Formats: sequence, C-alpha cells, structure tokens
Amino acid sequence: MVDKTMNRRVELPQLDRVGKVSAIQFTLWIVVGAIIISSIYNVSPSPQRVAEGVPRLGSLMNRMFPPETDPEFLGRVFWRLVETMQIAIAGTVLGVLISLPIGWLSARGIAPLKATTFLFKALISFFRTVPDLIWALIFVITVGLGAVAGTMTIMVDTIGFCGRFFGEAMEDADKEPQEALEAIGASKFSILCGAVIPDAMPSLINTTLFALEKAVRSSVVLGLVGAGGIGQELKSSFDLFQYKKAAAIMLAIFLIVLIMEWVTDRLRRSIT
Amino acid sequence: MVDKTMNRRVELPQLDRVGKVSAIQFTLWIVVGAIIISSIYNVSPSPQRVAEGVPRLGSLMNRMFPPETDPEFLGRVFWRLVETMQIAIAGTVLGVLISLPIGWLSARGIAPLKATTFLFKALISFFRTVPDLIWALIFVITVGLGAVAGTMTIMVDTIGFCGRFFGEAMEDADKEPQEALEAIGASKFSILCGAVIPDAMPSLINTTLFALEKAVRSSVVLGLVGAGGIGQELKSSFDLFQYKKAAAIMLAIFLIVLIMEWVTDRLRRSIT
Amino acid sequence: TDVEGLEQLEQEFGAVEAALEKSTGLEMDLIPVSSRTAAVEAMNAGQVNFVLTGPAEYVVMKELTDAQIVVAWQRPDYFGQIVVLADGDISTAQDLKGKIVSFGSVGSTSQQLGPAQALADLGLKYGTDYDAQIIKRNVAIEALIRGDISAIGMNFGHLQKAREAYPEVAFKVVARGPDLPNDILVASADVDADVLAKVKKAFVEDGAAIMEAVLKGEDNDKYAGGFFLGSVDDADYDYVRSMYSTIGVDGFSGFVGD
Amino acid sequence: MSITDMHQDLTGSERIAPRSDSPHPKTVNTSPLISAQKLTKQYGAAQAVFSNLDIDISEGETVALIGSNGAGKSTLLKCLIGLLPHSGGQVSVLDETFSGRPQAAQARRIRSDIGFVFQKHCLVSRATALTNVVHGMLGRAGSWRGWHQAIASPAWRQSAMEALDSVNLVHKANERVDQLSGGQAQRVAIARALVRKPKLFIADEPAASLDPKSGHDVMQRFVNLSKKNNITLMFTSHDMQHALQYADRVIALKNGSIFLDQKSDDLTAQDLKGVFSG
Amino acid sequence: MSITDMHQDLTGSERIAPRSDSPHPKTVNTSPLISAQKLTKQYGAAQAVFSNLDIDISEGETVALIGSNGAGKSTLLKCLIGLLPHSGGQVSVLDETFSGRPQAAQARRIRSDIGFVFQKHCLVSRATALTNVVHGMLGRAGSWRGWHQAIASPAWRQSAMEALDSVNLVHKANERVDQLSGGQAQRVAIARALVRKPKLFIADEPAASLDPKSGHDVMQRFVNLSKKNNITLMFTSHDMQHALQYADRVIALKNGSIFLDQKSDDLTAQDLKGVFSG
Ligand SMILES: Nc1ncnc2c1ncn2[C@@H]1O[C@H](COP(=O)(O)OP(=O)(O)OP(=O)(O)O)[C@@H](O)[C@H]1O
Ligand SMILES: Nc1ncnc2c1ncn2[C@@H]1O[C@H](COP(=O)(O)OP(=O)(O)OP(=O)(O)O)[C@@H](O)[C@H]1O
Ligand SMILES: [Mg+2]
Ligand SMILES: [Mg+2]
Repeated sequence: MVDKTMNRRVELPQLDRVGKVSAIQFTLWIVVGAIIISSIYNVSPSPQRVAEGVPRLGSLMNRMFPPETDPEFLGRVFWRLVETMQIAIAGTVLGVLISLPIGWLSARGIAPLKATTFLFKALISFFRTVPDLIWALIFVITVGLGAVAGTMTIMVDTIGFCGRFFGEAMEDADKEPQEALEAIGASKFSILCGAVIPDAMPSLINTTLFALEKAVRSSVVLGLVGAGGIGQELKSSFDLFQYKKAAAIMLAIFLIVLIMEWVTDRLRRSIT
Repeated sequence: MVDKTMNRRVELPQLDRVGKVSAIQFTLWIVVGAIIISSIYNVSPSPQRVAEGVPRLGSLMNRMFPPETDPEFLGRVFWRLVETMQIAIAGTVLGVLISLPIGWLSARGIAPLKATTFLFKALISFFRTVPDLIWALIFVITVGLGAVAGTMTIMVDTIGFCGRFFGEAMEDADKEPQEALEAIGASKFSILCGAVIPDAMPSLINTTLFALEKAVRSSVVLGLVGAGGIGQELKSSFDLFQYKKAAAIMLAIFLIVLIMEWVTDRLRRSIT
Repeated sequence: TDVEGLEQLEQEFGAVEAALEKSTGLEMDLIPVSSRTAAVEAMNAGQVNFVLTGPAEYVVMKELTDAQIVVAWQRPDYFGQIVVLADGDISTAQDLKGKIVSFGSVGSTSQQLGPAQALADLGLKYGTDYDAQIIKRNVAIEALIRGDISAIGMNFGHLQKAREAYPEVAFKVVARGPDLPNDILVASADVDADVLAKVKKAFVEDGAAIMEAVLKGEDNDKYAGGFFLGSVDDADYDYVRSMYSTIGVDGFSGFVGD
Repeated sequence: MSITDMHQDLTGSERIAPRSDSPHPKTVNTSPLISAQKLTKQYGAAQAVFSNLDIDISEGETVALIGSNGAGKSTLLKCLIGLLPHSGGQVSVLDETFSGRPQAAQARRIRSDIGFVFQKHCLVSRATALTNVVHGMLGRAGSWRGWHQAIASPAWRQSAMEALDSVNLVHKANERVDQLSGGQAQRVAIARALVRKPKLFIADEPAASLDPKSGHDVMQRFVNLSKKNNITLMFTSHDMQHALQYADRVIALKNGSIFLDQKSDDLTAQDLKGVFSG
Repeated sequence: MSITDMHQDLTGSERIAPRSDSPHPKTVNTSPLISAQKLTKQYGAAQAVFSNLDIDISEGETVALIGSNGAGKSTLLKCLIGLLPHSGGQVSVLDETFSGRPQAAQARRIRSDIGFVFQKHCLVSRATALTNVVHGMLGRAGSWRGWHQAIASPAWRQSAMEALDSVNLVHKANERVDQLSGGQAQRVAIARALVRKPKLFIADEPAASLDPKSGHDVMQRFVNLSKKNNITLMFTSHDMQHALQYADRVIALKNGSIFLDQKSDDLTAQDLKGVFSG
C-alpha cells in the first residue's frame, strides 16, 4: 500500500456527483420545484408599486411616535403585563409538563412503543389544528370565563407546539449514548432520562422559552376567553386607532421578549 | 492499580450530589419556583365547576357533527385551500431563504461576527414582537391589499420563527467536525456549509415544514390583508354560527397537516 | 359594520362584481378585509379606491383622510341590542347593574358602540355601572348559557343566527338602540369625480339589479329589503361620534360633534 | 442447506437444543455461555459482513477477537447480544436463544447480565464522569436511581467511585466527560461496564486509546475480575500483545469467516501476521 | 521572571527573534518550524495541564509525542497551532508568532499549511467518506467547492479519491461515514489530512484504532510523504513501537513538563517505561 500510490496515477472509479435518484424521486423534485417557483412568481410585487408606497409609511410612523407615556396608562399596561405573565407562565409550565411525555411517545426510535408514534404525532397535530376558538369554547363550557380558561388555552397551544419540537429534539439526540444504555438493558424510560434528555436539553430550553414568549405575546388566545391580557389591550388600541398607545405596549412587550431571549441564551450557554 | 481495589474498601471522596450553587443562583431558583407555583395555584379550576360543564360539551359536539358535506361548499373549500397553500408556500420559502443567513448571523459560535449575534437575535425577536397587524398595515401601504401582502406577512412571520429555530439548530450542531474544519483554516461560511448545515439538517427540515403548516393554518394573518385563505373561511363560519361547516373545514386542514407531518417524517428519516 | 358579514358577503360576490362592472363599465376588484384598521390604512395609503364599510369606520376614515361618501347602503334591521337569557334573572336593563356585559369586537358599530349606546340611553354608564368585556360572540354565548356573563351586545342578524344555532336556548332582548346609520361606500379623495359619478349613478339607477345579485348568495339574506341611498349627509354620523365618547374613547372626543 | 433455508428453519424457538450437525458438539456438562450457529450478518443490500460463523464460548473463558479494520468484529459482538439483528443463523447467549432479533423480554434478560464497552465510548457528553458510571447500574428492576449521580443510592455511588478508582479517575469524577482526554473518556466507559458486576463482559477495543500502562492495567483488571468471579470475557484488540497475553483463546475474523480459533498458548505474534495480510 | 510577567512581556510581536535566554539556542541557518517558549496551558481555574514548556521543531523533522492519558498531548498540539489559546508563553509556527490566541489573519495563514488529524476523528457524520475527504481542500482562497463532493472540481475529486486509495478505502468512498467501522472512519480522517499537501502534519493518535498492518501502513505513508517533501510531522501515539520506528525524535510529557526529548535512535522501549510509571 505504501508505495503503490506515490507515483502512479491510479485508475479510480469515477463516482456519481449525486447519489442514485429514482425516476419517481426526480419527478417529485421537479414538481415541488415548479410549485414553489410558480407560487413565488404569482405573488412578487411590482417594484414600482413598492417604491410608491414606501414614502407613505412615514405617515404611519408619525401616528405611532412618540409612544404614549401617560403614567396612568403605563401603570395599567404594567398590571396587564403582570397578569398576562402569570397566565402565560402557568399555562406554559403545565403545557410543557404534558408535552414531555407526549413528545416522548411521538419520537421515533425513542418512544417505548414504536407502532403508536405516528398516532401521537397526529394527536399533537390535532391539538394545533383545532382552532383556539374551539378550545376557548370547550374551556369556557367546562371551567368558565377568565384566567383559568386562559391558562388552559395556553396549555393546549403549548402542547401543540412543544409536543412537536420536544419530539424532534429527542429524535435528534445523540444516538451513541442511547445505544450504550440500551446495550446494558436500560428501559426506554431510563434511556430517556439518562441519555436523551441531557443531550436534548438545550433544545428543550429553547422551545420552552419560545413557548413562554409566544404565550405572553398571544393576543388572540387570551382575549377569546375573556382573560384579557396585554395582547387584548394592544388589539383594542389598534381597533380604536390609538396608535401611540399601541406603540407603547409593543415596546413593553419587546422589552420582555428581549429579556426572555437573554435568559434563553444564558440558560443554554450554562449547560452546553 | 490492579489489585488495590479488589479487596480493600477505599476511602473515596464523597462528592456533592449537586454541583456548586452560588447563593445568587439558589435565590434565583427559589424565586422562579415560587412564581411558577403561585401562578399555577392561581389558576387551578374547582373540580366541581368542571364536572358541571362537561356534559354540555356534548351539545357543542352535536352542533358540529356531522360536518357539512354539500359538494358545492366542499368545492369552494378546496379552492380556498389551494389558494392558501400557494400563498403559504411562497411566503414560507421566501421567509426560510431570509431566515438562513439571519439565523446564521445570530448563532453563537457559528456566526462570522461574534459581537453582533445578540443584535441579530434581537432583530429576529423584533420581527416576532411587531404584531401581524402592523406588518399588514406596512405591506398594505407599500404593496396594497391582496395575495402579495399576504405573502409578505407570512414571510415576516416565518423569519421571526425560523430565524430563531435555525439559529438554535446551528448552535446545537455537533462541534467536533466544525473544530476539524476550523483547524485547517476553513472560513466560517465554509464551516457552515460543510459541517453545520449537514448536521442541523433534520432540525431545519422540521422547522421549515412546521412554518409551512403554520402558514396554512394562519387565519389572522391572511385575513388582515384581504388575502382571504382557508383560515378566513373558517373564521366566518364561526362568526355565522355555522359549526358544521367549520367542522368540515377543520377536518380538511387537519388532513393537510397530517400529510405535512408525514412528509416531515419521511424527509427527516431519509437523511438521518 | 360587522366586517365578518362583509367577508361572508364576498364568498358569493362574483355575481355582484359582475353586475357592478356591467352597469358602470369599470373594472373592479373586490377584496374582503378582516381588520378595520387595515382597511382604513389601505384607503389612507391610496391602495384602494372604494371601501364598503360601517358607520364607526367611516367616522375614523373621515377624520384621517378626506373620504367622500358615494352611496349609503341601508341594511334592514341594523341596530345594536343587548341580549340575555329568557329564563335568567335579568328582566330589564337596570338589572344589569354590577353585572358583566360582553361585546363582540372593539370599535364595532353594531357589536360595541350601538349596544353600549343603547345601555347609556337607559342610564347605564359604560364600564362603571356594569363590567364591559370584549369577548367573541361564539364564546360569549356559551358563557352566557353557563352564567359567567349576564348579557351580550350584538346586532339583530347575529341574534337570528344564534337562535338557529342554539334552538334549545331562549334568548331575550332587554335593550335596543335606534336603527344605526347606514353602511356606506366611501371613495378615497383621489378618485376622479368622473368615476365617482359613474359609480354613484350605477348604484342609484341599477340598484335593484345589483341588490338582486347580492341576494344570489344564500348567506346574504340579511341584506334583503335593503336600499341604496344616493344622498347621505356626514352629519347623520354624529350619533356614531357620540358613541365613541360613550365607551370612553377619549381619542375621538376631539371630533365628536364638530 | 442454504442460508435462507437455515434462517427460516430456525426462526421458531423449538431449535434451542444443540444441533446434531453443529461443528462444535458440546460436552454434556458445560453448556456454552455464548453459542452462534451459521451466523450471518448483512447491512441492507450490501455484501455480507460475515456468514455462517459457528462460535461457542464457555463460561469463564476469556476470548480475544481480532481482525483487520472492517472485518466485522464490532458487528459480531453486537449481533451476539442481539443489539443488532442478524440476517441468518441463530444465537444462544446466557440461556436465551434467538434468531434475527431477540424478543423484548429476552433482550432485557440477556442485557441485564452484560457489561458492554463500545468502541466509540458512547458516553453522555453533558454528564459528569460519575453520572456516566452510575448509568452502568441501569437495566435492572427499579433502577431509575441510576439516571444521575445526584439521585443514586449511597451504595451505588460508592460502587461507582470504586469503579472510577480502579481506572484511576477518582480525581475527575465530577468533571464533564466532554472535558476529559480521549483516554480518560475511554476509562470512564470501562468503569461504566465494571460497575455492573455482570456475568459476561464484552469489550470492543477497550485499550485502544489508553497509554501502555493503563492499557495493561485495564486488561489485567478485566482478566482478574473474570477469573475470580467466573465471568466470561470477550474483547477485541488491535494489540496482538494484549490478545496473546490476556486471552485464553484467540478468534480471528478474515473475509467474513473465522480464520483462526485457537488457544492463545499455542500462538505466537508471528502466527497472527496472516490475519492481516492480503 | 514569573509566568505572568513572561506572558505580558511577550504579548507584543516585536519578540519574534530567538530570545537570548532560550534554553534551545538556534543555529543561524535552520529557523525552527515550530517553536514554543515557556508555554503554559490551564483550562479555566483548574491546575495547569503543562507549564513552561520549551519546544523547537525544525523543518522536516518527524517527532513523536508520548505521555500517559491526560498528560496534555492533545492540548499541546492544539495550542501549537493556535486552535486552543494558551495561558502563558509564546508560540511561533510557520513564521507566525503569537501569545494567547493568534489573530484571525495569522490563524488563517498558519492553518492553510497544516494537515491535522484529530484524536476523535471529527468527521461530518451525515456526509460520505468522499465528501469528508474533499473537506480537506477547504481553508484556501476560493475553496467553497470543497463543501461537498458533488460540487468539487474534477481535480479535487481525483486527489480525494487518491487519498482514499492510499488508506485503502476507495470501495467505501460513497458510503456515509457513520456507517463505517471505527478504523475505517479513522482512515477517512487521515485521508482528509493527506489530501491537503501541507507543510506541517499534526496527527493525534492517527493509528489508535487501526489494525496492526494498517497502522504501520499509515505511519509509513506519513513518514514517506514527510521525508520526500520535507514536510514536518508531529504525531502522538501510545504505541511505543511506532514512536521509536517512525519518529526521528521522541518528546515525552509527564506531570506538565517535558520528561524526555531525545533522538529516537538513542532510545529503546525500556527507556520509555519511565514515562508511564508512577
Ligand atoms: N451501520 C452500518 N451500515 C452499513 N454498513 C456498516 C454499518 N456499520 C458497519 N458497517 C460495515 O460493516 C463492516 C464491518 O464493520 P465493523 O464495525 O464490524 O468492523 P470492525 O471489525 O469492528 O472494524 P474496526 O477494527 O475498524 O473497528 C465495515 O465494512 C463497515 O463499513
Ligand atoms: N475542554 C477541557 N476543559 C477542561 N479540561 C480539559 C479539557 N480538555 C482536556 N482537559 C483536561 O486536560 C488534561 C489533558 O488532556 P489532553 O486531552 O490534552 O490529554 P492527552 O495527553 O491527549 O490524553 P490522551 O492520551 O488520553 O488523549 C486532562 O486532564 C483533561 O481532563
Ligand atoms: Mg470495530
Ligand atoms: Mg489526547
């Protein structure tokens, strides 16, 4: 081996640049490509139209700035925020607690039962597909209007979201330590707790804090069940054309989102 | 070494069960725990109230089932779905194309510029925090009402979502191959394309297809800019109390979501 | 107007579009918008020329842009009302003192402004004499049946739909406002006087034909018996302006009554 | 009898008894701890890695498995304990017999008595060395306390520390394994297997990244434990010195078959050259 | 002079010329390719891995670095090319001098002339062997075509195939590296370094999981290339045979210092025992 390649030009097999692609796959790619391109083509705005519109944005900005600073208003916004945070935290935590087992049961290769993973994936999708309004109806019927129903709605939203991303994070966790624990006969649950969760942790944290942020922002969900929240406040400022108030609320929300972004970052960094 | 541990009881250092925790960290954990527990405590529904409500769910179901099957109605729903899919695909593809570089620039340890990662994270958060309504206003002003504005709004939504999850996927990619390419002087961009993206691919696929699904479901966004879509159809059936029609639309959306779930699954499996 | 109604209208609007194009000779595009804010801004930015809208939005539009009224579209039985359960313990509006009343949508003429004004006319002050909440109609009805809220503000059409959907529940109206000012077709300031006249003429002269087209859609019965009115006065909407102050929106007090 | 026939023939569980045509007829008293008959393994549609292997390993034996890179050593070890399904033949291990893939209950019974060291050490990288060793306790009933060192019972933590001590890593117990050197990580993986006190050790290149002294220490420790408690040991190694010195018996894989299967006393380093040539 | 003083003293770049108090005064003609002065490395607040190392390696030399697990071999190699920042002292490599961390431009210049084989092979697991070898082409100007074999230039693909051929893996070129055996993967990593045609090879236990024959072949290939093209080679190994046979010079790390630094001709296996004892 040593000297054989040093000075001779070996006749090496020329490999294909792309792997084997079946005729069906090829057609499929073409079709998908065509759909995407035609979709984009249908909706590209004419640049001239855009150019005309841009200056008009100024007037919108004018009506938004400076944001409202009336202390009484800001005080109300603050309490709304606190209230929203409470509901959001409770709903997200409960949702995450339920998402963990459901996500696990839906994760291919990690779940204890192989046959039912798609079933659980479908269940999670179902949670997402049923619109918030229906969930709102259900919770208002069972627990009545208010913060409790709001928490439940957020919980359901969280399950639909976290269930999917938790499942994905578990599927993508490093396979080798799992194999090692499997080799010594650890149960699927022990593998989950011993190997999968530690590896998926940064992703779980990211998803959870995103869900929390989403819950804080979510205007529709809480408004539906009469739980108000900051989102509702924002929506009604818009509906009443009080843009300066809306701007103030948006800034407050943005601040909270930034703080949560920072927390996510810190938490993830501390365990990576 | 060999025989020293066989028969003697070694005096081994007793390690702490948990790592070193500073006083500040400890307080922080307590505070966070207290917030979560009090939040949850505040919102737990009284069981008796729930028990009363549950039977009434039946009446809700009665009003929804069986779903409407009038062929003319189903036909309209079908075309609405096609229209929605078109806008959703265009918006998501454009959004994903923009999210990739932004996500990269925001990924700690992967981005070419270390100092600006938080800036890009904030930018992505900004995309999310500004409510859809504002984006709708901006696009309505610049490109007018209709499908184009709908696409743009979905694009913005996609950037806010995918930017964050793409960045996270890149941060969580396997570090060792990256280090290997770094060692031979590959540029940050080459490391991204050669090592990070192949490793993050399953996660990127998952996020992208979730964003597409989200775009198909999103009723609010498209309705705002007069782009209609299936979500709008669903909303107006509710507004007119046509629960059977709403149920039919929900089933149609659920079907699409399931198909996309299946596609996600297949795509991810084919590359893992 | 209730924007949702417009949306529903659009589903079967092909015929209307055709009828309008035929009688004006102009090409038209109909776009349903679910947000009054977006519709107003679109008009404001000159991206749309005509908006079919309700009284409350008109008031704002008039304030923000120099919108011109083209025609008014009278909807029969268009008024706000306060609905309660027939077998509940609320029998008059006065019983609502200290109770929770929900309204469907912030800033909606027939779902918030109108009903709130009806209560105000009966001496109940918005937000102080009763607790006003904004809750979507579908949810509010369930909450009403459950007893979480005592009354809902909605318009007549909504109540009819609700009665169809909840045949086993008996509803009762305890307060009712006067017929609301008409829905209007508004043109933006930069529409040619020429085009404006054409459209106006079409509505007034071929009103019957257009209305017939509207009624082709099965869900548009609510417009049955409606008329297009060619002469409308901005002052007709002062009643709406006063509603804004009723619900305590200070932002509009500046032009209320001027 | 073709391989395919063989496979179908043996999928039922009635064929547990030694086959009369088996090339290694067993004596009555010592039933082998591991026994493979006509074992074949093929990944997907690729060429078989090995085919028709017959292997019998008695209780208490120490066996070295050698062969060039890609010969199929790791694959064989995984097939023998049912971690990879085989494509043909039959395996009996620790009194369980299976063809293809063991049933879940079988797999659990087999694995609860095995200590396995992987070639890639396969540690949980975000966990400490101690937690990784405590993981070795998993796989028995009620073993959830093995998830993390913080919740493990004091006895288990003590055993884990002793296992770490036996690979000279007590001072790194609280360190995350991704901050250990290559050889240290390998030693954590070995400690994870040692802590189990199993009936069968399977170690895939346990000494690969160890320095010469640690390598000998670790091998010596395996052999001592094995001899003292009658534990069967099967290991692979590219160090012929180790194979000859620590194993009773050497099995060499070459071109998908057993090239050599002999007592190590009868062998010299020179004899092993042939395994890697050609 | 304390380490800290030293460090501050040398952060400026004016001190490139050999220091008069350097323990290895250089001859005028052969400037060393790698030269470390008072090199110290400490991870976080832990005890220093090594401190005050002075090392000079001339162009074309082949050096074996030995030492027990955790002695700091991998750490030292990474510090020498600036892949890890050092905590004290100064490094000159390939005519670039830095203290702590090299500047970005320096790092790029240094690394474009290096072929590095990691101890953990560090391959992109979802890519094929060929793609991983083509990755070796990255790090030069306009090297984006090295991202994937499908977009690489024909010349590069040919070189990559030749590199694979030289480690006997042509038949696995199109296979994903996570489906290769441990030794095969290691050989892909070596091919990735070989394809670069660098001025300096740094290989961290390149032969660790290779079978005896492949191990010798790979080492022989490194040495041949190195001798023929005057490439400097620095490798670590736990195989004393390899260290003595393939290196001109052996450096041993022990307890954070250089325990031994000698021409390999003067050494026997027995001499090396002391490196690992105690
Ligand atoms: N998951 C897999 N899918 C497909 N082929 C595989 C897979 N794992 C291993 N192989 C192939 O099977 C053959 C045997 O691999 P195996 O890992 O058993 O070799 P080995 O004898 O352990 O080699 P080494 O000494 O390098 O560890 C190799 O050619 C390898 O490419
Ligand atoms: N990232 C890190 N963080 C903290 N400590 C580390 C890190 N990497 C290595 N160490 C420690 O530094 C010491 C030297 O490690 P290094 O990897 O250089 O050893 P080595 O000589 O290469 O050993 P081996 O022969 O096992 O590969 C070890 O004690 C190790 O625990
Ligand atoms: Mg192997
Ligand atoms: Mg090392």
